Amino acid sequence: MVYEGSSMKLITAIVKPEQADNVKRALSKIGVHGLTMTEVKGYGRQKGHTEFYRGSEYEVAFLPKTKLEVAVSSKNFKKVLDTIQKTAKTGKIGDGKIFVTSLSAVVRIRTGEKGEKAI
Amino acid sequence: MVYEGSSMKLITAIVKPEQADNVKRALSKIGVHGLTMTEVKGYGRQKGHTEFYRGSEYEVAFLPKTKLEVAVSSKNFKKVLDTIQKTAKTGKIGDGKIFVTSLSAVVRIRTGEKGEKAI
Amino acid sequence: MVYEGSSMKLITAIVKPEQADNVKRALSKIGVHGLTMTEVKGYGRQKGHTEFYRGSEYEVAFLPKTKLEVAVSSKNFKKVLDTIQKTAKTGKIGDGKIFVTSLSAVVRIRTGEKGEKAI
Amino acid sequence: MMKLFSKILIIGAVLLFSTALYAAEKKPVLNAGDTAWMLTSALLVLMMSIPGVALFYGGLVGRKNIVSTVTQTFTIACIVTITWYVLGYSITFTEGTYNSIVGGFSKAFLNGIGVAALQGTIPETVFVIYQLTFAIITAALICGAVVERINFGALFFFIILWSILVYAPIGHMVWGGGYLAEKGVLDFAGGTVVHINSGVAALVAAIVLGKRKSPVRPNNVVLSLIGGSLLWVGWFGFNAGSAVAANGTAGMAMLVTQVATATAALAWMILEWFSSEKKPSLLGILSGAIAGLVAITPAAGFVTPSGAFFIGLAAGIICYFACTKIKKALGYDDSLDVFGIHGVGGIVGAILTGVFAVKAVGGASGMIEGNGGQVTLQFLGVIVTVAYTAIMTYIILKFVGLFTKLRASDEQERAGLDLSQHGEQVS
Amino acid sequence: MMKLFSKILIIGAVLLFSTALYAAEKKPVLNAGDTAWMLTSALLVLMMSIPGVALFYGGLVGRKNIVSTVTQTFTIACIVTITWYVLGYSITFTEGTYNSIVGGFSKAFLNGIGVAALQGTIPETVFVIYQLTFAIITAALICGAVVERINFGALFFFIILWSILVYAPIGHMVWGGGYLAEKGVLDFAGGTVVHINSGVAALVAAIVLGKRKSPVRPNNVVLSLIGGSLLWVGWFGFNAGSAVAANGTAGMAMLVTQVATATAALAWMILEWFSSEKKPSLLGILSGAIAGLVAITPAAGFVTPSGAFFIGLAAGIICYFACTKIKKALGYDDSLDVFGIHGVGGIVGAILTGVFAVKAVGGASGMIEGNGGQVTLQFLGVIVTVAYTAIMTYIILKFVGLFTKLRASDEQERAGLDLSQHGEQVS
Amino acid sequence: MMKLFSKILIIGAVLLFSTALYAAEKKPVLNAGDTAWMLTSALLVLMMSIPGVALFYGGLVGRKNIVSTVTQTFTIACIVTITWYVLGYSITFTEGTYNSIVGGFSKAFLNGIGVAALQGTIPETVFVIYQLTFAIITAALICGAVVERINFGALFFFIILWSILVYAPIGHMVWGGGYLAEKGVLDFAGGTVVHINSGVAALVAAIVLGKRKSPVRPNNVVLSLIGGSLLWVGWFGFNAGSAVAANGTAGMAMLVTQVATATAALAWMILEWFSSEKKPSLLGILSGAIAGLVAITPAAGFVTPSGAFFIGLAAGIICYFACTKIKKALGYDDSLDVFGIHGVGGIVGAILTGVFAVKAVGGASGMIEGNGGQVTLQFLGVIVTVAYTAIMTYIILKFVGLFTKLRASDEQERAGLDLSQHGEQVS
Ligand SMILES: Nc1ncnc2c1ncn2[C@@H]1O[C@H](COP(=O)(O)OP(=O)(O)O)[C@@H](O)[C@H]1O
Ligand SMILES: Nc1ncnc2c1ncn2[C@@H]1O[C@H](COP(=O)(O)OP(=O)(O)O)[C@@H](O)[C@H]1O
Ligand SMILES: Nc1ncnc2c1ncn2[C@@H]1O[C@H](COP(=O)(O)OP(=O)(O)O)[C@@H](O)[C@H]1O
Repeated sequence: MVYEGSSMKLITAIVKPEQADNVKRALSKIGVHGLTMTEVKGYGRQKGHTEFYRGSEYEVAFLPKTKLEVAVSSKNFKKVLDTIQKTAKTGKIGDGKIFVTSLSAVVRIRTGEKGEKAI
Repeated sequence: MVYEGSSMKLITAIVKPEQADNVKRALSKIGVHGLTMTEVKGYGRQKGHTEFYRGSEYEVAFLPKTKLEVAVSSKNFKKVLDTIQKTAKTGKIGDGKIFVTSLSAVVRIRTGEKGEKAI
Repeated sequence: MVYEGSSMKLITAIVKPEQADNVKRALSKIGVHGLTMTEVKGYGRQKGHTEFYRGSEYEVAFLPKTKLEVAVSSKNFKKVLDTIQKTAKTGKIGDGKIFVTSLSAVVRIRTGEKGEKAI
Repeated sequence: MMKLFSKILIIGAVLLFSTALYAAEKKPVLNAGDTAWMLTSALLVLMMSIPGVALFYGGLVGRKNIVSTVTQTFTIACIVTITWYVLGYSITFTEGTYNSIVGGFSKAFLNGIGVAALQGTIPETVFVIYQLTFAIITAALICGAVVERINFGALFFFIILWSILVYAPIGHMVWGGGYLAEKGVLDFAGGTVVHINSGVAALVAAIVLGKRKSPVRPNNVVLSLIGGSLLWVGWFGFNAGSAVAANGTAGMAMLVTQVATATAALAWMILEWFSSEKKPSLLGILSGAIAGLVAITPAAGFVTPSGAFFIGLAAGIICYFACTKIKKALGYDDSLDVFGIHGVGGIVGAILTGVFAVKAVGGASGMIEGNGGQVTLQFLGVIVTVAYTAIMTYIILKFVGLFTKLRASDEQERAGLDLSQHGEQVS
Repeated sequence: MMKLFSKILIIGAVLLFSTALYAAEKKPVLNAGDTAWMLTSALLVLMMSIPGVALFYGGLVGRKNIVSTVTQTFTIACIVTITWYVLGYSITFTEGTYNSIVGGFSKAFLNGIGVAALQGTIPETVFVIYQLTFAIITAALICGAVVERINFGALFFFIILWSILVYAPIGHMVWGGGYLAEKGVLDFAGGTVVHINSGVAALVAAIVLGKRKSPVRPNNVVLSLIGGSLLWVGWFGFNAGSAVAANGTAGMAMLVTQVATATAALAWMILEWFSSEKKPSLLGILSGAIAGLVAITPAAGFVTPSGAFFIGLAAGIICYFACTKIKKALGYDDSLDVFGIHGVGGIVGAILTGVFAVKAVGGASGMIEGNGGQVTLQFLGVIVTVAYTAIMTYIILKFVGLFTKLRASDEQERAGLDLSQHGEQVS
Repeated sequence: MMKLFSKILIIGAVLLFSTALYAAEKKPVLNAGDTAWMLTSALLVLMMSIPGVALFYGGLVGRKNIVSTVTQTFTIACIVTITWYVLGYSITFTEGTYNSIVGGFSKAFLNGIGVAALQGTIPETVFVIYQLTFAIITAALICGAVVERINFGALFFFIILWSILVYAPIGHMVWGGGYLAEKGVLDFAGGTVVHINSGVAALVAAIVLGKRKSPVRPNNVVLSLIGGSLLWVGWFGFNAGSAVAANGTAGMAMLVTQVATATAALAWMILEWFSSEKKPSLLGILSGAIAGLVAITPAAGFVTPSGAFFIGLAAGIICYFACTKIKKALGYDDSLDVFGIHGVGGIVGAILTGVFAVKAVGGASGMIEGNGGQVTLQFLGVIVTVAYTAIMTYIILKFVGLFTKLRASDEQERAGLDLSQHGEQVS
């Protein structure tokens, strides 16, 4: 595969929904112009809560979180990672995680461009 | 990148929605304390169905599935993988898949901790 | 890990929602029988829009997109990638991206099969 | 003298008394009970449109077109109110130069309708608004055929013209003393004026506009359940209200409405159950209910509960096939089956009114009482309405098309009319 | 002669006049005001079922069972209309051979009910449909106990039989001149016939069908808010309509309904607030409101606003504990608490009617006016209803179970009844 | 003798007869038609609050605050029922020591209101509940200004006090024989008492509580469409019901309400269409409709349809600018524009009532009939209400703030009030 050895990264951040806008704005500022967002539910040290409906308990273990995915070139990687970490942080439990995986290829669908150009 | 060579894994399991709770409980028991869940739709050997509205057919190819994502350290990897496979299984078609990718980095947003400590 | 060195890939495509069916049909034709779909929101060169409610502006930066995930064996990889790129393309801005990551393992939950057999 | 005087006095008193009684019978006097019922009926029929029709339709479109669909209904309620105030009431319910087709201008702007003016035993003001609510729902029903693709601006102008050039004349012909009224066509509560009228206009509009790019399944049949239920409940104002009094006729109209509706609803659901779909669906039973409501509308004041049973049965079965089989065969895209339910159901009801009318109920005999001629008359009513509406609707659409695009652009249709035409969306 | 004549004439005139007055008092004459109110009441009670109960229940089930739940209610409205038309009205409201339990067949198919037939001061047709709406809601309420698992086909047949074999006899016993009517049991608007009846049938059905596999929390309490609000609003047709006239009794019934409902609602919410849950919830205040509406139902024409306050208070508190504590202890899965609210609330209301009845309001005295015997009578009413309903419901369920499975298959239950039984889903 | 006797007899008979007639005119007698309409009107106005206002507001907040918003409305309906029963009705509608401001305690706990008590031609019980529904909606409207941040406990106590200390006095001043009634201020259906009152209270509350942290766009304007439609439909009970009879005044009130509402709705929508937003929106036309309903409220019994047209036009335009431009300029966070629509619309309506009142309609002349003084009087009504409400609302809020926090904590606001205050959420 021609794309092997790429050093592009996919940064996946699970953040608090109320912080997502904040992160997005900060990323825009440092020149990140692409972002994909998914509503997810998370479970971690921050525990869920219990809802009562007519006295019946329903445990809600999972809390709403927002998953942000950003593909970055190796050169931007560090900056983006730090920006996300800083702007997503509230200091309270449940702030979330960032996962990084290596991308072996990226394609821009519209143009068919590949690799870093496509990000 | 300092994180290169990490052997942390991201386990992504697509399971039946009704099995998700089961998996979650089992993972809790073996000490996995973080999990991210997404509602997805899947298509596989298990085919969808057709809905009729006033005689018009609408093919619904995709069925509701739940995607579970768990970041694990190399030492827990095998145990977690097996637990998910066992507890998600109903033996019927449509049970889903588990995909594993390598994580080149993990960050805990709240503390900035990195690597296995952050999981 | 026994699965190391696998050359299976996970193709993640962010496409326009109205193109998703198209892509799915094309993939079916070339023999891809598994697919996972997620509703996501995206932000890129294609900017969002502004909604007005009683004169108050609400910026909607993120547009609905569909994320398609397909695990493929190395032998199918190129064909699948090209099919997605071609069938998702409208030529207009906002067509989306394709990200490729390496899979270090795949498991079929129902049978416990592993590796390429499991895809 | 005294004797004579006393005699005269007595006779005078008695005369006075009986004259008073007589007068009470002849000169229209306001009846508070009738008025109470008609005030209620008016608001019920408005409720049938907003939120009734709005939700019934809103639940059946795709997710990107819910706002647009309900906005259409709501806007139509406003537009038709204004056209009715300006012109509609007058040309429907006064006498005109061409009286067999349309009334005159003497009550334009509701001119001269005082607080004390009566129509029968109720204030004329109440009659004005009661009739207005019929004009609204008729126009609102049409949208079902063109949702998800009509250009809102075009709809806006179309409705202004249609409510004046189509609704008012048909209303005048049937209820305002025009051609069909004179002929003796029976239409108790608006089978012709409301349902055949809107159904045919819808069919024409669907054909003129063309098909939707990519129809999707209903976004939320529970919204349609709310709408459908409010339609049923409100329809009592429609049918029982058409007695324009709180009396035995109103009661019977209500009862037969209930029987026909339930029968048609179950008929549709059971057909589905035994069809290839094999499942009794919510949309099925709702559709059947509406078909029953439509079909009993012209008959409501003329038939017995058992007559209603058969009308409901026929409506359920015929409309089921019209929507699921015939439409498919013909291939037009009447998105929400306005023609299949209101058009076809209205025609079934109009004809069967001529069959099942019973003298003891509404003063008119149908075929089952030996008066076969009534059926012919009913056919006449259907044909005149279909012809007039089809032609005029076509002309109006073409006319509006001269000034603005009838359809949303492909881009807008793909994005959904909610965002592209109204800048709003349901999250 | 002349004098005599004049005298006779005078006396004649006066007699004639007073005879006319007298006749007006004795021979039933249609009253348009009463009729207007009863037409309205009938549609209000229908609205309580569709969309009222449908939405109230629909909001409380899981997301995979919303369509199924509302479809059940809507279908029941149709089925019961037909059974009422065919047989129900006749065996409830005519005299029969076994009159203490059930009426006769003379009005089957609503035979012989003409436009002019009266029931009191309103057309009999209006009475027929008003009573029908009670039969509908009673049957519809039962579903709440068996949602998310009952097989739709089984429900279909169960309701046909139940509406004839249980509802009609109980209705006849209480309102149709049967056993309980004769004994002097007070039930103004249907505490016994509607609420205890449906509550007990629900409990039996819940036990016979067994528990749901995996109950989930309510999908959308806002739907329940719509349903609950329409129940409250419609209940004025239920309670004030039970005066079968637009008079002081109707007014008082409406007022006490409002007071009892608000009191029960707040009582439930405040109990929650101070309980371990520590939060006043929407479902809590809605549940309390329904409990209050239920409990005031039998009492509505008999008590003062302050009596209503205490009845509401008792209902709020007792039903709260019935639903949150006792049910848990007993372990049956009455999914939406039909027994805990309608059964228990109905019993509370029936007994307290015997306590708080005030002669000046409804002509009957309760314990607070020294007539302790009324409480005993009320107990009798409760016991007869509970016994008859429980036994017959059990038998009917077992009988239906001979022909079709009562429960959906495990597979269907897991997939949700929306898709598996109706082929529809809310996206 | 005989002659004399016969003469006396005759005269006696005639006298008796005419006395009877006279008595019928003078001594209040229950009219079933009026009662039917007022029973209906009462439930319509309740429906305006639950589910009307609840849904209208519920659709406009963010997704995390829907449950909380509708719970507020529903709870207020319960609270105000109790305060009305205990005290409110009495101090609004009886005579008191300080009668120009507030009534007395003689009917506390609805004491002494029997089944036979009349108010005009309807039972007093019906009058009590009809008026209660006005007290409910006034309080419910206020919430729109403080949703998404008010502490539920604080709201609870605020409403108890406000309904007694603000609503009742204003009601007494305008309708209960107090200061403004004496002066001759015209307010047919509650423009002052309901709309200016709630609008001003809302503005004060919005300012005292401060802005929301992060307003989001409406979660579901289709919910608002349901609410808005039910408001429109129910408003006929509000306006036509304010005739307290089913007569010509009621009919005219209904008709002018319809015309004004449609006009205001279209005015707002068209302004939007030609504004920078360039799109006619659902929320726009709904907002215009409410503005029209509000503005016609005080005028409903006094103006002609054409007067209504102009009032609607003015309301649509002025409220549009109040909500979209002026509010932005002033910078307070009246979240759902209670002041911009009810406050401003109420003032527009109050003043224009003084302009467009026509003697032939409601017995009072406005400026267009040369009675400019009426406008001054209307201003007086506005000023007194604004001043009294603003000051008292402020004091009550500060007082409640002594015992409990007025605002939810930041944490709760961020999490959404649904979960944090009620422990429920819409999935
Ligand atoms: N091991 C993991 N795998 C996948 N997702 C995780 C994992 N750990 C945490 N998460 C996600 O991160 C979110 C926040 O984690 P949590 O432990 O509550 O907070 P914190 O990181 O502040 O200690 C969780 O809700 C979950 O979505
Ligand atoms: N190649 C694939 N890529 C991505 N997702 C897949 C793939 N194959 C299967 N899936 C996911 O797994 C789910 C179950 O797969 P399916 O083939 O129906 O069942 P089974 O694994 O039991 O044969 C699918 O609905 C889909 O979400
Ligand atoms: N760097 C990126 N990381 C993650 N997702 C991206 C990235 N760039 C684009 N996307 C996704 O692709 C979608 C389309 O991208 P956009 O730049 O608007 O179109 P185009 O690729 O046609 O220029 C975005 O809405 C977003 O979901």
